[in-house]
Amino acid sequence: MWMGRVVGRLWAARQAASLAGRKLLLVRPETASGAEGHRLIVAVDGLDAGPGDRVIVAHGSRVRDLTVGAEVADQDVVIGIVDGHELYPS
Amino acid sequence: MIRGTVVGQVWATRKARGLEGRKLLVVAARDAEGRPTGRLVVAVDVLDAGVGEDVTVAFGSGARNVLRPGPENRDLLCDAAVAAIVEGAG
Amino acid sequence: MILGRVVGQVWATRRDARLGRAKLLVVRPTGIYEPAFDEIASGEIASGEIASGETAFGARHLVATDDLDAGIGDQVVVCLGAPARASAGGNDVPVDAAVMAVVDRAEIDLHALGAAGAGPGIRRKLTEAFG
Amino acid sequence: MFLGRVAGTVWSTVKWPETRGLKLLLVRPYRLGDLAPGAVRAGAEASEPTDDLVVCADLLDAGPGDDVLVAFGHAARVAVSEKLAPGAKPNVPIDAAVVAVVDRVEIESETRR
Repeated sequence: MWMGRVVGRLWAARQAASLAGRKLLLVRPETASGAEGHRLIVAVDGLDAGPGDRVIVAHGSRVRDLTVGAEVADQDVVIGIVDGHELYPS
Repeated sequence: MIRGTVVGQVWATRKARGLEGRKLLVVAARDAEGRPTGRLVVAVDVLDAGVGEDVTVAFGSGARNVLRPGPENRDLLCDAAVAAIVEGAG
Repeated sequence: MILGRVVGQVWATRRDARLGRAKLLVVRPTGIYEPAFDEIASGEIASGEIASGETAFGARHLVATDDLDAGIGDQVVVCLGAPARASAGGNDVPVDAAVMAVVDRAEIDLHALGAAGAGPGIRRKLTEAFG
Repeated sequence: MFLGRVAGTVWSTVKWPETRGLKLLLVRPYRLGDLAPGAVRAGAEASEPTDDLVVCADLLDAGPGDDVLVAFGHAARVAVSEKLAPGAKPNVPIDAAVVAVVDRVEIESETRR
């Protein structure tokens, strides 16, 4: 899994049926140094995460089947909304 | 499945169950646009592909099905197999 | 599967019991692996196993169980996912990579690689790896 | 699997039910170059790993600065499902978990034998 910041949401009127109208979020992975990566991942959300939230995203067909359902095409799934995190001094 | 070019072969006497007598080819993988990614994939070959030939490589259960179709092929300890030798590509 | 060279070993007494006394080898994948495995991850088996590891596999190494007695310096072929678990003892063994072959000889035809469009950097790196 | 260093921890209450109660660590993967050849690494003298942070479930109680071995996918779900009926598929929606706390890593020098 990885931790990321929700920086946006995708509305797609015409989206593949297999996204089943699920909410799609744009998530930017966080790094140890806090450097802003430019990678944005589209993750499907079933926990009602919103912009600005920190979330945990897991990947894979099994993760998708166990959460948002096997019919959903996106295999990056928000599996938790972060309350807090701590980075130990290295 | 990925596309790639056969660039070499691997010989090994000490091998896992299910790989005895199997030919192992080294394939230089290509990305969607057909450009080599520099990544090398070792794949079991039963089609007798030769060095320089363009092939497709199947992974996971797809690879096992290339070697022996059907659900009872979990004993084939490999995760990549040459699935086709590509004549031409559009 | 992944071609690589055994560069080290890991000792860990505090481990998931189902690992048993499996030998753990550090393997450096041959060829360029940045980010590693993403098109291997396109396969269904590896999508869960490795795709999410993309962030991690900038680490340019992987750790695999070994029951073929590969030694440090050996070239090996590593398999991912279900076959790795089967070779390490069963589907409930929490491993995702295992040594599937200890390589006697590996030949890469650098001409074919060049014809396949691999640049000089890739060819040089592979000459090193197969030197 | 890959080698990484425990760099932090994450807590989350809004999550999928099967992941409740799971301890989550932030792990920074080692880049092979960081595992300097010939170096025998116990937890303390680890050098700088990559800038990536991988969130991993942990049942082995790895602590700050520990070196850990992390497995992905099905292996991770098995690792957090201690009591698993044979052949049963674990139903925890995670994809990475600590499978060992490392005592020592020995990396041979890169010179060809």
